[in-house]
Amino acid sequence: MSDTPGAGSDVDDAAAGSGDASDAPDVSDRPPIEPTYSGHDDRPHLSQIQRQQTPYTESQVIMSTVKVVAPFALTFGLFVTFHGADSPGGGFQGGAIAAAVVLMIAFAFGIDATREWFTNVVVVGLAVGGVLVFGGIGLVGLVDGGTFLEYARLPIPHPVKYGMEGVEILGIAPIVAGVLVGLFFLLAAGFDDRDGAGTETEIADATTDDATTEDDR
Amino acid sequence: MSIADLAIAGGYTVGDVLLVGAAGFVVLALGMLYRAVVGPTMQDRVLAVNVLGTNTVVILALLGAALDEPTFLDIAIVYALLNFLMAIAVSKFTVERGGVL
Amino acid sequence: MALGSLDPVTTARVVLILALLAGALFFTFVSMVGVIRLPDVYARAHTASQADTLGAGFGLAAVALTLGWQGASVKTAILLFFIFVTNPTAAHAVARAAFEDGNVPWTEGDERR
Amino acid sequence: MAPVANGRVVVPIEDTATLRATVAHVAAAAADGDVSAIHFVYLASWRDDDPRIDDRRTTAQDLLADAADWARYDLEDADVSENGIEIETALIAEDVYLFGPRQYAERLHTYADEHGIGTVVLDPEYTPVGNTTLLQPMEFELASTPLSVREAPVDRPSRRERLVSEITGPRFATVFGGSLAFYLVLGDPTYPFDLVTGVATALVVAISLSQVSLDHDPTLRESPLRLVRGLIYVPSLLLEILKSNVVVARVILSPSLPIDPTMTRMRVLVGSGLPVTTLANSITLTPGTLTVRARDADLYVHTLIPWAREGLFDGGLERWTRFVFYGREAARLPTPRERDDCAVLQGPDADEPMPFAATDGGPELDTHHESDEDRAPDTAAEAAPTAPGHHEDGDRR
Repeated sequence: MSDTPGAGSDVDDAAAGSGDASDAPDVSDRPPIEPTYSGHDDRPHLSQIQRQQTPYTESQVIMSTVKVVAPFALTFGLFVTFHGADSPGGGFQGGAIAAAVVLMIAFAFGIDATREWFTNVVVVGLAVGGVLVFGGIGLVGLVDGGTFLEYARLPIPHPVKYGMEGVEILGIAPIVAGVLVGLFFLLAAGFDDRDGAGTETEIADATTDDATTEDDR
Repeated sequence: MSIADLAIAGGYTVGDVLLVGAAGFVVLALGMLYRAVVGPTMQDRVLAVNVLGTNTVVILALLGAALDEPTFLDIAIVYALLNFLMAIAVSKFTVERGGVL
Repeated sequence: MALGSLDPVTTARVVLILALLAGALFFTFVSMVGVIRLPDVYARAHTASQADTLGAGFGLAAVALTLGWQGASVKTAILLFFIFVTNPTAAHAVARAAFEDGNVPWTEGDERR
Repeated sequence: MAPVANGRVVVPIEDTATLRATVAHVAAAAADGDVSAIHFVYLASWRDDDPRIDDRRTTAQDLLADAADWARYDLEDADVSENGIEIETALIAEDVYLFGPRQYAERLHTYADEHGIGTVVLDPEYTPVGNTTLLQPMEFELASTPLSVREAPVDRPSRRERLVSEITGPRFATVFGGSLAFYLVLGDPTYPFDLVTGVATALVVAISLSQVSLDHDPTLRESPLRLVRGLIYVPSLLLEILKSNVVVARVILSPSLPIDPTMTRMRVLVGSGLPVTTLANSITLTPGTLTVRARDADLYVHTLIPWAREGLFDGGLERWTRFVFYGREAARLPTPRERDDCAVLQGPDADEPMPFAATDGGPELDTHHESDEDRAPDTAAEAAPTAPGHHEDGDRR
């Protein structure tokens, strides 16, 4: 959900705490702070204010674990991408693992923070770039008088091996990663058929458009 | 010769023993499936499926060692990654039914 | 070729593999019994995060010992590390979700099972 | 900038790309006569009894001095006599570990009260402890204080520049090195193809994740030490796990199932982020105890049997965690029981009530979702005026 208040915070906190102000006893178990006034008696101190509601905040434990795991998982995803020939793997699988890393970060940090980090430009760029590379490599053979994706006509040493690797690594993997993340963002944006909900769904709409563009291709 | 092909008793190899161990894990997984089906809460099911996933990882690793297929371990790593992803994703989804994604 | 005719190092290795496998099966069995028997999701999460992690640890150690000193056993070690890092976090995530759902932990004398 | 309430502002600062522009903005407001006092504060994310934090303290004080100097320059450039405008700096919150937005907001508010300040000006890039997700919840928490909050209308650098500014130096090198090492462990270090693709992979990983994965710049002295102490910790943790697993296995397999599950609370003395995660996961891995929640410095731990509860309150794991992250001299501390930092939350000898935040209709789970739906519109209405820029997470299904 793009309209989560405080989605993605530092600390595991009162999550179900969207209780009414009248029954918000969770205020009392906060660590007390010593009120030190210097002539501001007209203003209540923070500790005396009944909190209206508490935003859902992410679990610090999950966030830190994901922080540790994510680089290794992404490295593994790229390893799988690069080693399609001699082990189970390849562009599709590697791209899916890389996308899973983004999803993991999204679940740990909240969707808003993830979107700020992994912007729509990157999502679309991955998918479009992958398609362009795929098409480009494929068209070389066609231009040279052969058939589409005829690796043997590529002007590089070991054209069949490196041509196929290039399509796998630079073509299929980014397409899969980009489309998976785009679809996830699209699902996370949800659907809102209420009237006048536009302000809340601006980000959601923006991504919906982007993701739709990808899907149309 | 890998140690998995080593005969230890009655013509059975270490690999055979590992296969039997993997079968044992499958039987135990069936027991856990009970909790995944019965619940009663969503979290119970997530937990049971998470335990099942860990079991699956071990089964994959045992099969990889017994059948001398080291590539099974790559699959096991991916499975472990997805298992973790599943647990945090579904458990978060159960809070306010995905309203806090 | 019987076990007794092998060199002592290999014998010790085979015995260790069998012991680790037995330990893995035992702790996974404990985990299964716990998941079925214990009264509520918090108590079940204990066995899920602990007995099962230890069972998986033993199982993967047996696999690493079987594979010996090669690239694949490095992957087993990575898998082992990964499971030891992520399993408690997954159990925490599930328990936290239950807590946020307002699920009160079962205590002694509580009828709800 | 809109005129501030009483012309006295507090600016929490941190080393960001937009700090200079934020200072310039505040100084310009001061030159216009809208602001009469500027207080730059640095909220310490460490505790002053951690060993070897002198470097970080010095860095913070240098940054504070820089900010004050910048403000003075800007005032001089604007030909305003600085005498009329009070510029102060302070390094605060060294006596506690700050865990989250609420504690940051509380500390800021306490400081503001002490100095008669009514307005907070936030640097839009302000992300204390390097956490990318803290600013919005912090604005939310501040909105519930009487302080008025302004975000400096600073032109943010474009996304690309921000990334580059954040991933320079040690963090990049650490993630790059770690990723490359992991890749070569997976592959074959003697195979040229693996070396080339490994470097490419490490570049991708470092560019995309170095600012996600690391909160602080690793230092050459402290980080390897932590790694070594962590390696010392692992075998002892494994032994502990094995020992208590046997105890718990006996309990689970015994026909009478002699369990006594209880929720407990323990206030821990470790820093936020990785230290508290290490501790929470160690507690969870040790059979009989399960971390249900890490809320600020409080860990809510579910214990299965009294034996495990006693072990928890003896604080062995907390000591180990302090040893790993802060060194041997920091490990010596009283047990949670001696500090009176633990409580039992259930059962006949409960010390405190359960901290269920949602107490609507008591702890009946099954009604929870319905009550959520009922409540959502009200809270949305309440939230709107107090939390600008934030929306209720009401059900949208």
